[in-house]
Amino acid sequence: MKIKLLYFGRPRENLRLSQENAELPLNTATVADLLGWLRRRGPDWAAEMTENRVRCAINQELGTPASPLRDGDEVAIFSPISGG
Amino acid sequence: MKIKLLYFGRPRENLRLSQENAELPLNTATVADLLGWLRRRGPDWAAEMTENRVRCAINQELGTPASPLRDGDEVAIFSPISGG
Amino acid sequence: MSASIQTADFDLATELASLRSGRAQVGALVSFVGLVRDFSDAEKIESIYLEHYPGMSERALEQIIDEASRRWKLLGVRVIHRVGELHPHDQIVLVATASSHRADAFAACEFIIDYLKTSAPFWKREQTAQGAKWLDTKESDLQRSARWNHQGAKK
Amino acid sequence: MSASIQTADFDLATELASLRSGRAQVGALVSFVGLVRDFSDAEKIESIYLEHYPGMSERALEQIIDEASRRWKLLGVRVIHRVGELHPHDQIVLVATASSHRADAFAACEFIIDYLKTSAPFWKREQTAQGAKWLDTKESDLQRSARWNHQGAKK
Repeated sequence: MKIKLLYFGRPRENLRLSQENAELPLNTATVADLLGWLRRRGPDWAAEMTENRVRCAINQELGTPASPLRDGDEVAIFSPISGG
Repeated sequence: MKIKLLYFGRPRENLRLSQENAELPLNTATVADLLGWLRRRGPDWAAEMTENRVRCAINQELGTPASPLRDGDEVAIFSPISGG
Repeated sequence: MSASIQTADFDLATELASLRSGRAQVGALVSFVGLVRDFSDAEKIESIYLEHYPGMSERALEQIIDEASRRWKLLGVRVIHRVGELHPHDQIVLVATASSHRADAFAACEFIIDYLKTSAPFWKREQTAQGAKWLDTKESDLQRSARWNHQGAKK
Repeated sequence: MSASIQTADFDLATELASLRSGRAQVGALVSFVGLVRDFSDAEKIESIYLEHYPGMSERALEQIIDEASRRWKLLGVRVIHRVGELHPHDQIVLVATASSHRADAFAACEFIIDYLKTSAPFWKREQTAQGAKWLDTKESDLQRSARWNHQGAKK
């Protein structure tokens, strides 16, 4: 399954990455699974990609860790919203 | 008892009177008594000076028909407030 | 914290600029502007005439601002009420509040206009093709004003 | 009904004039302006940096405006959110609502800014002498936003 990943706010800055195209393993069914997969990239990723620290949007709609993922999705991972 | 009487809004216009100094009879203890006394001035006054149609202020604070009157008071009689 | 009663129009941008001026703790500015509408109960409004009780009207606005300042944390308040003859589209009234946080600025702004409508001595006479009439206090304004009797203790 | 995301500053008077323009039924204009404060948690703010999610941020603002228009009777809405580097005293965000009656204008303005704070994808990084930090959603903003879940059905 291929998705487009976008990063904003704290994770974008700390991981020095704004976007990437990712090929996910077959068992990555939800945003929680995606975060688990990202945490295995190393200590920086393990520190950032916890369900406490990040929020997400799937195809430009706010999601939760339980949100399902589908091939072709645009998934954004970001620190809690703080505009206005 | 002498008071200063002011009129605003509908009664000012309908009675063609903005202010007057009035000498009230001894038994005029409240705003309700004052309105009763004013109604005896004639049909125009009887029509305007009903507790339904007018509101009042005593010394520039909103009052009610039950508000007591004292010598030297500034009493304003007006249609319901409608600013803003 | 200041109130003005005037026949002249006002400029919202100027008023808000002076409300913020020199107060870098201001994080929220809320303003309400009331305008003369063109229709009232299906009758086309030609003009309105606004009358006030000189002396009491200034005092009533100051009392309302003082009460708002006791209930909420405000850094500035500006109230302007116009009097005299006005026409559709004209500005009638401005209430602007400045605070560190928007909860205080919103609540105080709404409180001030709600109380102004029911307790400050201003009167409106509407002129339509059918003639002139003095408006009554709106029932909805009495209800909105009453909401605040048990609300908004100072945080 | 329109939303803009821009680095440029905005002029409230111009925005409100265009919101009223040609709409003589407008009786109430309510506006909220959010400003950069000089202090945050006792630390002096040097600047803030505002980031957004292009595409989603425009869409989120439009969805919030649509929802407000379903809940209240509105004649116009204008939302502007600035992005990029800003400094104390700078304007960050404008929410302005126009309606025949002030109850609708006030409720919609407050609803829009409350929802914007918790559901529109904008992020603030604060720069102080102690360094930079990304702000979290405020607990008070989450609570204010949640208040609207069962409020404000269309009248």
